[in-house]
Amino acid sequence: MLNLLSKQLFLFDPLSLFFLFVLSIISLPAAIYSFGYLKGEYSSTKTVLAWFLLFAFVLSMALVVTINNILIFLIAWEIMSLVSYFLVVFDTKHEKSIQAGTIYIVMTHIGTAFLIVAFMTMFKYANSFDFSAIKSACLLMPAQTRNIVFLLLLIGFGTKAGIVPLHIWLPYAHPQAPSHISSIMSGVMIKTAIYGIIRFVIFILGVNSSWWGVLVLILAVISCLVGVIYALMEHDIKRLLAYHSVENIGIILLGIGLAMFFLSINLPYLAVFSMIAGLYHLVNHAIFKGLLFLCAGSVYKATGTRDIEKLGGLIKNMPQTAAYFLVGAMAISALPPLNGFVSEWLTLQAFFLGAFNVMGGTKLFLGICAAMLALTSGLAAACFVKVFGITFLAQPRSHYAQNAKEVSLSMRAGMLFLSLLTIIFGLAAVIVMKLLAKVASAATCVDISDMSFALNNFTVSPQVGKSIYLSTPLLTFVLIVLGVTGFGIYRLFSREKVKSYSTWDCGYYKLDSRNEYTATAFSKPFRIAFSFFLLPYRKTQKIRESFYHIKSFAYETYTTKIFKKYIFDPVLALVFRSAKYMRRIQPGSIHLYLSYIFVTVLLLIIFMHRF
Amino acid sequence: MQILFILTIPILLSVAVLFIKKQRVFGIVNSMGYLVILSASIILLKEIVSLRSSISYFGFIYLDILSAFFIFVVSVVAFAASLYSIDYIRKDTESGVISEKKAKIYYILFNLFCFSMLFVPALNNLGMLWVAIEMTTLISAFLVGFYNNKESVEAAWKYIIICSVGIIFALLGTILFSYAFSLSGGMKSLNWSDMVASAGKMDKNTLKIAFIFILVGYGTKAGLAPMHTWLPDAHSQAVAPISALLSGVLLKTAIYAIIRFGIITIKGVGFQYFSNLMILLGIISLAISCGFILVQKDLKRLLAYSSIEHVGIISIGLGIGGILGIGGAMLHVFNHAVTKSLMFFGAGNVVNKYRTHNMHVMRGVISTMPFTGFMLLMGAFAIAGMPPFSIFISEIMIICAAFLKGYYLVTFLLLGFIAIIFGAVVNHFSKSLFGNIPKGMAVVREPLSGKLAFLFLFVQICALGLVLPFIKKDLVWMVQTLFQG
Amino acid sequence: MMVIILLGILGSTFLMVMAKRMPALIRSFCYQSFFLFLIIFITAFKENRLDLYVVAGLIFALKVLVIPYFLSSTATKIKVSESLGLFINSQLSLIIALVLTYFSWMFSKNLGFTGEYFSGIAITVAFSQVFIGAFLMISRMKAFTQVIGLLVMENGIFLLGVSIEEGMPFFVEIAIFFDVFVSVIVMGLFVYRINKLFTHIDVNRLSRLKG
Amino acid sequence: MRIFVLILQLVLFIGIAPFLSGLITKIKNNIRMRRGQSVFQPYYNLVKLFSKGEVISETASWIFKVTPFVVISSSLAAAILIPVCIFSSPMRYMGDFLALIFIFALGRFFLALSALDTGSSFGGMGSSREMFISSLVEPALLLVVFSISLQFGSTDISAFSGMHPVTVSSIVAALALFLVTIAETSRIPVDNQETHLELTMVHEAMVLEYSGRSLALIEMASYIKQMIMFFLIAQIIFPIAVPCFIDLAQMFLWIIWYIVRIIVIGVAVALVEVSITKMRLFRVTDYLGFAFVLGVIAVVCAILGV
Repeated sequence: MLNLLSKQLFLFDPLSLFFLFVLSIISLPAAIYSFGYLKGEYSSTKTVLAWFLLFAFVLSMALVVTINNILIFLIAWEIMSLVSYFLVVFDTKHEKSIQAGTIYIVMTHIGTAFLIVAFMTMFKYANSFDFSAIKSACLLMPAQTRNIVFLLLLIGFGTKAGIVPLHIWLPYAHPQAPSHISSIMSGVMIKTAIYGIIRFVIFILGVNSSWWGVLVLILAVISCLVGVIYALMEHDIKRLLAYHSVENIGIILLGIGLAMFFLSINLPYLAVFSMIAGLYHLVNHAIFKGLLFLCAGSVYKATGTRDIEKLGGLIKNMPQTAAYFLVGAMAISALPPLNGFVSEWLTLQAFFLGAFNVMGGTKLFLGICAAMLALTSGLAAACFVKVFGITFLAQPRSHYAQNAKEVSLSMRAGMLFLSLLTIIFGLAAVIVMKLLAKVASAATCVDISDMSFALNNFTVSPQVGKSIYLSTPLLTFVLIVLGVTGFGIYRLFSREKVKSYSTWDCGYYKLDSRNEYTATAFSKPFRIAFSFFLLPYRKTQKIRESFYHIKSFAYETYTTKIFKKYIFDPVLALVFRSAKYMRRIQPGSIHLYLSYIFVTVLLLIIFMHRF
Repeated sequence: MQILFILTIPILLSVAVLFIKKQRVFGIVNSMGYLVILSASIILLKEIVSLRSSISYFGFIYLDILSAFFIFVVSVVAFAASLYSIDYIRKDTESGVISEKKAKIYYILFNLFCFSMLFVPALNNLGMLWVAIEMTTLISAFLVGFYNNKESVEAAWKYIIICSVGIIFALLGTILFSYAFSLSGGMKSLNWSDMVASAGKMDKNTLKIAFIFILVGYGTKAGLAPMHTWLPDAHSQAVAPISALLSGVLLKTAIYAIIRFGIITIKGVGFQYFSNLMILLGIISLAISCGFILVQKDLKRLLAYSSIEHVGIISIGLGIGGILGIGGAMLHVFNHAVTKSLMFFGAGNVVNKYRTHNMHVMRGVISTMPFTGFMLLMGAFAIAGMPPFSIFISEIMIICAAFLKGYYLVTFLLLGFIAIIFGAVVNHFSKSLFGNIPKGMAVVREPLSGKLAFLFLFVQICALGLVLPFIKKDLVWMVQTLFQG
Repeated sequence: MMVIILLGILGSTFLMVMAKRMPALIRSFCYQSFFLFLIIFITAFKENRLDLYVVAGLIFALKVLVIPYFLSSTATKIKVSESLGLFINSQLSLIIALVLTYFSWMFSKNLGFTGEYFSGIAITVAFSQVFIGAFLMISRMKAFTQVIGLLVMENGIFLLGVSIEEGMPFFVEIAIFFDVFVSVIVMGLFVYRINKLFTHIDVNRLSRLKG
Repeated sequence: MRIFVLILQLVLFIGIAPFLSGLITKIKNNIRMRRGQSVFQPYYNLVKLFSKGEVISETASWIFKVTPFVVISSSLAAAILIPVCIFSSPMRYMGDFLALIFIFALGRFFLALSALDTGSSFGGMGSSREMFISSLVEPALLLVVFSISLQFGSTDISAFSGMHPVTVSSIVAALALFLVTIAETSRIPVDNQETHLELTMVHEAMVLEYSGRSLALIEMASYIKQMIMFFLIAQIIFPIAVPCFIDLAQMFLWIIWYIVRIIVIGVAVALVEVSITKMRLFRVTDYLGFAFVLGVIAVVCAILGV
């Protein structure tokens, strides 16, 4: 325990370097962005504080992914949580921020408690804090213990990652932080938990039972669906994005879980491939979610509200932000040829390839998982149609949106950088995959020298001999050529002028923003289709001028957060109720207090021989 | 020789109060005195560590590493409290809460209180140890009831009665120990050093019973549940610097006594007995404090219950044993003393500013008093066991010890309770530290000496986590010399 | 002879349990302290030890004379009603006291004091005093009873100290005496303050601080 | 040469797709005892639309203007991807069957956005419903792909080159795909192309604001998409091998066969359309749930090897 300083304190293997890379590409634009974002938002001391916390945050995450010692890992992990807590409560004036921060730090601390137990078990066998020592010691661990350690690690890291049902902190905490921090939190911080799972479960502990992978897959599927369904119901733009983080963590874990599954049934090639898919989605999610949070921050900065029901028409006032948001939205909806498409395709492909190589019912399981992933991406697309359409298109729905102005240069620069990355990571899929293959082989300890995932520099080919290909550059080329051809034909026939006129109003003469479709209305079909899970309810209120004339009509709809209502709230209530009962033992009577002492003495003496 | 400085300076200071007229001057002189004591105690600690043996004067004063360590802890907190007192008391006199004369009485009592606490670890004679601990109770009772209002007098009464009853059981235990000792060797002595030497020959049954009385007796003073009931009352009503002393070190002197007797018991009866009792009481303390912290509204009571929690952790650490367990407990003694003092100072400032103990009314502390607010925020995380602060290190040592020794249930309970308490503490403090400032609150500048006290403690909170590798060897040695053989 | 004195101590303790009013309680305490003094005095006489004589003298001076006087004078000064305020009525209290005595007898047997006949009884009486003192503190409402209960417990411990190992080292004994004395004074002061602030000394009603 | 074949493929799609739509309308009308419009009516419509002027809403942004090109390009890209005229087209490097699904999603995404762009509530309604239906379609469609690729051992698009035997699994899969196709091509019972009643519109509501050439492009895109879907069903249930080499006679024969088969599918669709009524929107979940179950059965059959 006391041998704190091992010889090698830091670890720079491909896995760590990969996460450092992800960290740097997200925090750089976020930092640039924050120049503009912080200006005018906070007092000068707070701005300095924000910078300091940003650096501390980035530094702590860098520590987490490079440290080679579980005790210091734990400390760095907690410092990361602490710093991010301060960032969540940065807007100290809001009661909401404080509550969000508390939920966040408490959840993550409970997660850490599980990690502590897992690490102690590892330490017990290894008698060292060093990763390599623990790795070799884990081979000697009995199967039962390994299972327990795995579960502990899964809960511990799962809390940070936001796996359902441990995700409840995420939609509270992420939106409350300043936007550039939200982007780092969602882009990188929750990924450190994925790092933890890869590092500790796959790399150090070693996967030896197939149910580990299956469990992770099931949790991942649930996370995907729950995340995206809640996101559909959400109209706070940042919280919506936070729910999408839950979803995307699920997709990442699909890749990771598959890798675990394949490792345990000894299919190393597929394990590496699935790991690549997972890691690819990880970096992609970091990029596009970072981008989307920055855009959401710009919208907030320009309009002062995060409620998309009050926005609209921003594409005219903030064309650049809108364009960046569109890129991000397309990427997260897995539309070709952007990066989200590539990684989701790879993940699906991992399922398919896996299904070709396993027997019996497992095929069906993998197929259904893949189908759920497809459902998720369909719902995500619907959700982003909603967000983009309601926020940026049509007419402004309130004065917030009417007076919006394009944000400052540094903010745009940050968003531009990430948008370019989104496109690059889509087009340069092969190069990225080749690099990721090294990372994946380091993480899974599988030799990849005789494997190849790419045909040449433009086409991805998951498995030789299956003739499955994907070439995003070619796809882009074809799409552009065909689109331009379409445009050419369009121009060719342009004899008549294009007229601009108001939207068709069915003869109603006052068509304005109040007639627009709202986000609530947009998501209504989903609310009804998933009502068994969302348990929606509504409140209506008629404000009457007289009996015959209703002046206005208020309609609010809510969904029940079942994990919060049926799992966390009862547990909390139980804890508080028992604490309240406990208070009764101290009613202020000195006689009672004295009798406690007396009774303690008597009891201890009577049961003396038991001790 | 350092011990002479350590013990005479408080007495001299308490006499000097009568001669120095200006309160402010005396405050500064006072803290200079405690600075001397602090340096003397550091020198003493270093000397004993480097000598690797104990020092004894006339068989009356016996200083081994344990005593030196506790003297060090006491002097650290006492120095901080003396620094903090300067402005705290001045503010109280200026606002007319207490008179000039009462301020003098405060300083006299303060010095006597510190003297008695510094005296406790230096004593070899277990009877005198008892007397010294009872003295601490009697002196601090006045400091608890210092403001002389209904709450504080009630608290003082409960404090004095419950602690006296407890301590009488301790006296009973002491007599039984000496009886066991006299049976074994025929020598008539109450000296700890003599007793330890022939602990193996003592009657096991008598030792067992005696230790129960000691545990309940000094446990009352240490705040182990279910004998803790005086503690939240006294701590919440005492003058803020005294709350810090009470929570930071008074409890620790009682723990010191338990350790002294515990060593004899371990050598006579075996470790298992000691261990079971300590773990049992520790877990009960944790459980009870956990419940009370969750639903607490009063800031200072919250901190008091947190002290009970930490005493519970220390007790568990001692009970688990081994270098990790006991070493962790020792570190925890220091860490908790420092951190909790910081918290009580902060609470004192906040209570002075908001004129209430109710946390539901305090809002936006970090905006009204940025420095105190910041310190409280850090302190709250430190006290809840968040790295990089030092309490995390000692807690993790104790948890690790429990786990490695195979006390899985204890580990589970420890982790669970600590996590719940963490949640509760963060919840309470984040609500009152952040948020909107109540109407009519102005931003204030905090006085320098108060800030110095905070910084002095804060540096130690942060630093100890890093120093650990360097003191590791000494810590191991300390535990080995105390508990082996 | 010694046994009779011991029984006297026990008897006076029972009297305290049954007492309903303040003067009766203080008087019984006087008797008890006096019997204690006798025991120590006789032991000193038997063994011819100077320090025990001094201890005996101190007991007589403090516990038989000064403390009871101090308590009763404070009681009359603050003019509160003389009743003790029983949680448990005197008959039931007596039964509990008997049970506690029996318990301490079992306990002393268990402790292995099989040696002398005298010390066996002495230890029983000592423990029963400790327990009954604690019981008094728990079951009586007034602040004074708590002080007296504490003193009873202390007496028990003295008896124990004397009977099992012929007293503690001299200076320790003196220090303990001093301590006891100071604590009684301090408690008296607080009783005075309580009376002034609350206009009663019914400690059961001191329950502003809870939870 | 291969480029020529690709262009041929595109021309084939562009040329035949409107006819298919017209044919279905004609059959429907005939079954309903009406004479109905000409089979070539869609061509007339397209020509007319191309020659007409265009009105764009004042509130619309560039999204609205760019959407027709994105939609047509995604449909054509899909058309170019699948092997119709020749087995190993150079475009197979572009992607596989899974990519096809995503390419369709691209067009749909923009169409839904453009519907919201004008600020009319019809557009929003259509957009919302379209995304709702299409997202529920995805899992069923994926299972179809899954069951077929399980038989073929690859998700390569050449699974649809018609070189594998018809099994129980592929019949069930084709059935599921048929249900999906009905939903995707906005036909009864999921949607109704013929109505302009606000409450029932889905696809039509989305394109309500389009006029002139833009509308023509969008209509064309949806014809092509429909034909691709029909082709896929045809290749699953009546597999006939795609020519491996460029041989004009063989290709001609194959194209004849191709047209015959998709007409058969078209007739089936028309029969379904006239024989049942449109469902309420929220019953669509049940409908697509049934498609999903069929997909699962197809996968199970594929696993069992039947």
